[in-house]
Amino acid sequence: AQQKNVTIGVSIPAATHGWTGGAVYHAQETAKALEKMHPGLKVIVKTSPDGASQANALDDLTAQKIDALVVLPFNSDELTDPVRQVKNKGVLVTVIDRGLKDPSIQDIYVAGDNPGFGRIAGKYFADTLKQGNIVVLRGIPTVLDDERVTNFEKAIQGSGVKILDRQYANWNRDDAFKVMQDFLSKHQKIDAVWAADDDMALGVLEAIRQAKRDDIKFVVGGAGMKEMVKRVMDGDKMIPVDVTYPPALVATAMHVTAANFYSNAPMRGTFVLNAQLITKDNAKDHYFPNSPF
Amino acid sequence: MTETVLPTRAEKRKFKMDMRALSPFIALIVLIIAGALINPDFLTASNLLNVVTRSAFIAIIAVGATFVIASGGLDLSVGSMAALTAGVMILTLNSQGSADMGTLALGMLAAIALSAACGLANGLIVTFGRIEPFIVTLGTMGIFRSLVIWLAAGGTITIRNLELRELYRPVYFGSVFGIPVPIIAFLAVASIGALILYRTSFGRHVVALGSNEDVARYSGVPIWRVRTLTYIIQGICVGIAVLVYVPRLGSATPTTGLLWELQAITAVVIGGTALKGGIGRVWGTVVGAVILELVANIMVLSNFVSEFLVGAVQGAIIIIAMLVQRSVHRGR
Amino acid sequence: MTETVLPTRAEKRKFKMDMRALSPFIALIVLIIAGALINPDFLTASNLLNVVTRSAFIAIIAVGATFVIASGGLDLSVGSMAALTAGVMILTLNSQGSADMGTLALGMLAAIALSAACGLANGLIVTFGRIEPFIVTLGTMGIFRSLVIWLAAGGTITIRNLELRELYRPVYFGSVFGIPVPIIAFLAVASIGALILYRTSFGRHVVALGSNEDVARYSGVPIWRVRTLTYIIQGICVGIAVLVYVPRLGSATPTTGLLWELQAITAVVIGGTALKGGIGRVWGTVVGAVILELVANIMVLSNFVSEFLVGAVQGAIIIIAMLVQRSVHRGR
Amino acid sequence: MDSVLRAENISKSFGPIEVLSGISLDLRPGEVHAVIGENGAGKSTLMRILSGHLPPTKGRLHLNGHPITFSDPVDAEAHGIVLVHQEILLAPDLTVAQNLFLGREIKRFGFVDDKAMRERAHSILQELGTNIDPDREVRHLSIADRQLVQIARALLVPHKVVAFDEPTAVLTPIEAESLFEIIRKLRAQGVAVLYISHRLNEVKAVADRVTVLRDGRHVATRDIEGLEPLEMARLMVGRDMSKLYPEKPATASEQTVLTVRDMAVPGFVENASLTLHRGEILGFGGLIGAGRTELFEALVGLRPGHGAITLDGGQVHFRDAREAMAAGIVYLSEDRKGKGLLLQQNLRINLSLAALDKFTRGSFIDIAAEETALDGAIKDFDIRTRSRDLLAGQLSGGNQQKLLLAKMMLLEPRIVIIDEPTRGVDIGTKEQIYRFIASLAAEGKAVVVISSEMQELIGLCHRVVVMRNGRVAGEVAQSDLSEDAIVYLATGVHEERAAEIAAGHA
Ligand SMILES: Nc1ncnc2c1ncn2[C@@H]1O[C@H](COP(=O)(O)OP(=O)(O)OP(=O)(O)O)[C@@H](O)[C@H]1O
Ligand SMILES: Nc1ncnc2c1ncn2[C@@H]1O[C@H](COP(=O)(O)OP(=O)(O)OP(=O)(O)O)[C@@H](O)[C@H]1O
Ligand SMILES: [Mg+2]
Ligand SMILES: [Mg+2]
Repeated sequence: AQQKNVTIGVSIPAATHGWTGGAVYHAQETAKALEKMHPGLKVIVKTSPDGASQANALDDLTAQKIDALVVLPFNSDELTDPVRQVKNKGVLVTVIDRGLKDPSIQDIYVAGDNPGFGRIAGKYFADTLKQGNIVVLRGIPTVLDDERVTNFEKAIQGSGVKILDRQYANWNRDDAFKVMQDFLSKHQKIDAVWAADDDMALGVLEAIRQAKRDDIKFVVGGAGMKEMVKRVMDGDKMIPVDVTYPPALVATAMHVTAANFYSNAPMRGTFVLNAQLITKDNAKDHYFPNSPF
Repeated sequence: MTETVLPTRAEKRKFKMDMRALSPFIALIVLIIAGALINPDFLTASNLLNVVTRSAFIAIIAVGATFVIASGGLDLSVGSMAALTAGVMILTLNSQGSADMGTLALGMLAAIALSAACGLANGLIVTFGRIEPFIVTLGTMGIFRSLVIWLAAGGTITIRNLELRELYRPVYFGSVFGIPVPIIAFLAVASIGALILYRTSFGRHVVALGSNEDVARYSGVPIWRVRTLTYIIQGICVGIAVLVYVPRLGSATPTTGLLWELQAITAVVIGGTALKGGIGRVWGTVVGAVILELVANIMVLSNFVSEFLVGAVQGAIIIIAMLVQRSVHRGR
Repeated sequence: MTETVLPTRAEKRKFKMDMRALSPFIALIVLIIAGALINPDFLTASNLLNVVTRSAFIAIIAVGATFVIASGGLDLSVGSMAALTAGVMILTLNSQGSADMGTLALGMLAAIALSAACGLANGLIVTFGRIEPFIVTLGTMGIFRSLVIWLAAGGTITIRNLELRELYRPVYFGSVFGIPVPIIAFLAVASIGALILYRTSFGRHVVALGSNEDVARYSGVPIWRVRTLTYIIQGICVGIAVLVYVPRLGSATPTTGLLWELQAITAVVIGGTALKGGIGRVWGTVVGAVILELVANIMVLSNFVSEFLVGAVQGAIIIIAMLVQRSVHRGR
Repeated sequence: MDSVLRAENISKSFGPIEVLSGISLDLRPGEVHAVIGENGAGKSTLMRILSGHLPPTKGRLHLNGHPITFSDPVDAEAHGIVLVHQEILLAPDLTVAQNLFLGREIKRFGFVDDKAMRERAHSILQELGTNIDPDREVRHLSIADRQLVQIARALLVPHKVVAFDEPTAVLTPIEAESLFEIIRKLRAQGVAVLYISHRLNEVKAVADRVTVLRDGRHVATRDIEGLEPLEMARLMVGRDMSKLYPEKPATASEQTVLTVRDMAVPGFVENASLTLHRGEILGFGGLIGAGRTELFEALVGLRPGHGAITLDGGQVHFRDAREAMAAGIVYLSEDRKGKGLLLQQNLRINLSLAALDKFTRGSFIDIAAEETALDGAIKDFDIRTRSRDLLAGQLSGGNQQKLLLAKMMLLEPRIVIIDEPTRGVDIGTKEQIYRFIASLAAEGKAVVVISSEMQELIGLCHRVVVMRNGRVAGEVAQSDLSEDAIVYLATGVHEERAAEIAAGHA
């Protein structure tokens, strides 16, 4: 290939949670691979711990004269303007997962599917459980958590599935463990648990195991952590299914962005990676033993 | 040599004092040189302006924290207070239909009034409840944070009227004579803060209270009023910071302002104010806030630190910067 | 002869002192009554055991924090230190193939050694660099946290050998004579901590140092050694907490131990230790840790607080609990 | 006789300021060597050098004839030299027994043996003639008791040289007498005692030799034989000091400015009443712990108390010192380090703190005016400071007292309550303070002097109210003023009788 000097800036949340850790991993692997593939390409990956710092990081990336930006925004509302600033400098913008308030900013949009994530899980509860009481462990109060939970609630509407209780457990195993312990003390009979995240599901499972309760039929997490996918694959009764939300989203976005410069056709438009239900049958397609997540 | 109870040598001390006040500036210069060596883009006007501009929120909040800490108190609730204030301000803006200056002024007023009230609450509980400020403000931190989450119903509070947003934008993005508005705001806050702390009897009282509460009481310092006022000043500073913050991202989320309290306190301490009270250095605080933001900026501009280790390097730099400061005023 | 004191005064004072030490217990009882009223399930043995067991990590860490704070220091790095220690411990376990007691002992040894070393690092920088402990431990907090993230490559570090996990599980989930192991561990740590703080000359020196450093120095207290040792003790406590923590979920993540420092400090302050040093109350600290966990438990068990407002109610309860304490020992 | 500790040409400078120059002193075993001099003469500094707290700038020390340098006070103590500080150096959060044994705890099986320490503490305090509870936290002790604890700490282990820096400034005569007993015992054991005091009678009574310092220079070293207090004062001050007390101003009128009825301070004072007239100096006597401090602190709103206070015919109640100040009443605390001055701030900030309103122009403090006021205060109150930029804590003890006086006088009060006005003040300054108090009265102000020095009350006051055990025991009118009258009211027994009781003949 011809030598062409391109700099791509990648801005993603810091690895403060399994999923974002996975995203960082994929971003780094992809950066290495792309740089090898295209001599002259420089990929700068920057992580930020919160929305305001991400806005700062965007400023700082722009100061390094990037040609394209791949951004996984913390929060669509907050980062719309900062990304617009970058765009105004003539930079190609690829947005991942959380769409911006003003879609005209993004040249490329690689969408994760938060509403779908909640909906698919909800549908599974409605279809499988049909009748019963469940508890819900939410993540950190954010828009994406809200989208997931609202769509989950919508999906179980009309079925016999009833939410007994819900609490924030911050996408954290320890918090999920505690909240679940307390749910178990509080509710004599729980039929199933939606933990909204695999990390939290692991905490929930430990709490159930400790309480030696057998009323809980299953726990559904989400995001496709490798341990959980493995359990689905192995036919664990407690973990019958999982819902995908692959951190590899980032890799896709980076590949598409690089292709804009190194292939003949300019890339534009929206790429959606739908949330999928992982079952015993398709689990092996979602199992990546080498990923940290 | 054993240091006596009292610092020795008058002249030396005077010089030392100056060195002490100067040392944050020296750490700043060292950092700037380091930054320039690491990445030539670092020294561009636009980069430096960016950095100073975004240090504005923390700097403004930290000016308030200087008062609280100099008087021997502590406020952990500032981050949550900022989030709550931002949320309520945006809701106020949204509740008005129109996109004019009046609406904006009303929103701003609401923000300042609310944050001052939050500060007042902290102050009253600390003074009249006689509870450690650490606990009080940890409690109100939870309360304020929860209230935002509740107001936002777990989601985001955003300025809905786009015209209004455009009208408001210049407060963060605009500049006067080439100086970004936030920088002007923070210089103004710091100047007023310095004036109050160094040149008014209230400021004297703050320092006296932090030095020795008994002496202050026996000297007729109205302890309760002074203490409560420091928290109100902290609240007002938070309000001002919010005024500058909101136009930047146009929204408030349940995670807005997370850990700002830690950053503000760090800025204050880097600036040379003692955590146990009795000394307050407004300009040092401001430099401290800029240092914090600079370190983060250098991290992003340098390309040889793995993402995972950014935090480690950042932590190390802060410790080293303090060591530099110390060795400067010990060496003399 | 000089009559100094009115005869009744000494008696009265003694009683007052006891009230001060007792007051965290009173807050505890008030909370338990409140909990029982809110939900009858609250008073079940299993629920209470759960809560106390869960408070074990924070309680153990907070016992260490009692030493650091009583000596006038502060350690913000404990949460990150716990995460790093847990990570390294699991990596050590994973590096050994077998699932036997030897492996486990090796992992435990590694954990304690590492956390003690981390504490030593904090202590040395604070004492020899003469930097405010707030800044030092904020820096090391960033460093330790980054190191875990780096070790985990942003993901999770998990005990791979399932047999080993099963072997280790009882350390959290097991019980001896019906008392869960973590509770035994935390009682043991608290007892030893109390013994050291109240009954050894080192403990005396810790309090003297926090009370007045000059006096301690003139009295021949080896200041540097004592100060460094408090941080090492804090480190060892973190190590012990990790030993109990790891078998619970069998993994360490980048968010392990987040904000534990705040909880530990809160427990210490609720327990009656003054943040400025000079007073240390080990048993109060332990009660403080239980109170924190109880408040969270009551929140989940109660039905009338929306999930959005949990934090607000929690914050309010902590403030009220402190007000109860205060009014108790002011009323006498 | 060979000296134990010998100082040779010691000089000490703080920066460019030399506070000691070329002092030589030799100390023999079994002697009590007094060091006297005006406030700021450098006595405490010399003691600190001898006991390893400060290194000398020039000159050297010899211990038993061998040159020696002390790395720190702990090192000096290991060589048998200990200093009882003028400032109280105790950890306020520890108990008396814990403080006494700090750094040298008695241990049993590796643990501290609190019982043994308590017993030893009790016995040594008993020896000092006090009943302080060894389990009491030091923060709750009065300054006098703290001083006793500090002395006890120094006496706990055997030493070759014990230096006392104004140990009796805060003690009652009875406690002081027990201390002298102990000093004599030490002398008999061959210990060398260094003794600093502004009470020249004491020096006469206890010392064998006297060294006089003035402005950091050695003036004279004399045997006590034939050296009378008057001569000591002359050597110190450089002029004749025949008349310590001024004429009592004849301004005491019948016009009542302040009356207090049935004042009670829970735990300290009951049923205290007093009347204060315009232009009078009212003394308040009693033993330490009688509750005088508490009574007046409650009066000006510094601690909770209740009673009927009438000022200029109107009923008043002060909730804090600020209100009292606004009404023209100021109270000067006996605890100048803990409650009087901000030791870590400079003189200017300390001076203006209580009267900041007077220095405020518009909304801002006029720093130039503050500087002028500081100049005035240094001149009027003769504050001996060689640099204006010192921190208050760096002033010598007596000069801190003067600064406190200056600070409160800036408020231009009508009623001045001074608690222990001349504690740690040299005789020349004492005279100045007395004259100052008399001039206040002459201006028609009312002054309350709380003092444990009976001579002072007799020489200065128009009337003396005496308190005992939290109650007003009685009043001595000007014509009846005598030590015996005051002691009788303070203790309930006559002086000779008290002496008998003390001697065990009762
Ligand atoms: N750390 C210091 N820095 C500067 N000057 C000091 C310091 N310590 C003492 N001085 C000065 O040294 C001089 C001597 O002080 P010193 O305390 O020795 O006096 P003193 O004779 O003990 O007086 P007093 O009788 O009032 O206690 C004073 O002028 C004092 O201000
Ligand atoms: N906080 C306290 N709690 C309990 N007792 C106290 C406290 N403070 C002081 N005391 C005791 O109260 C008594 C009275 O105090 P103080 O010595 O100040 O009285 P005083 O009459 O003003 O004496 P003087 O003025 O001669 O020093 C003392 O025995 C002291 O030990
Ligand atoms: Mg002196
Ligand atoms: Mg008194």
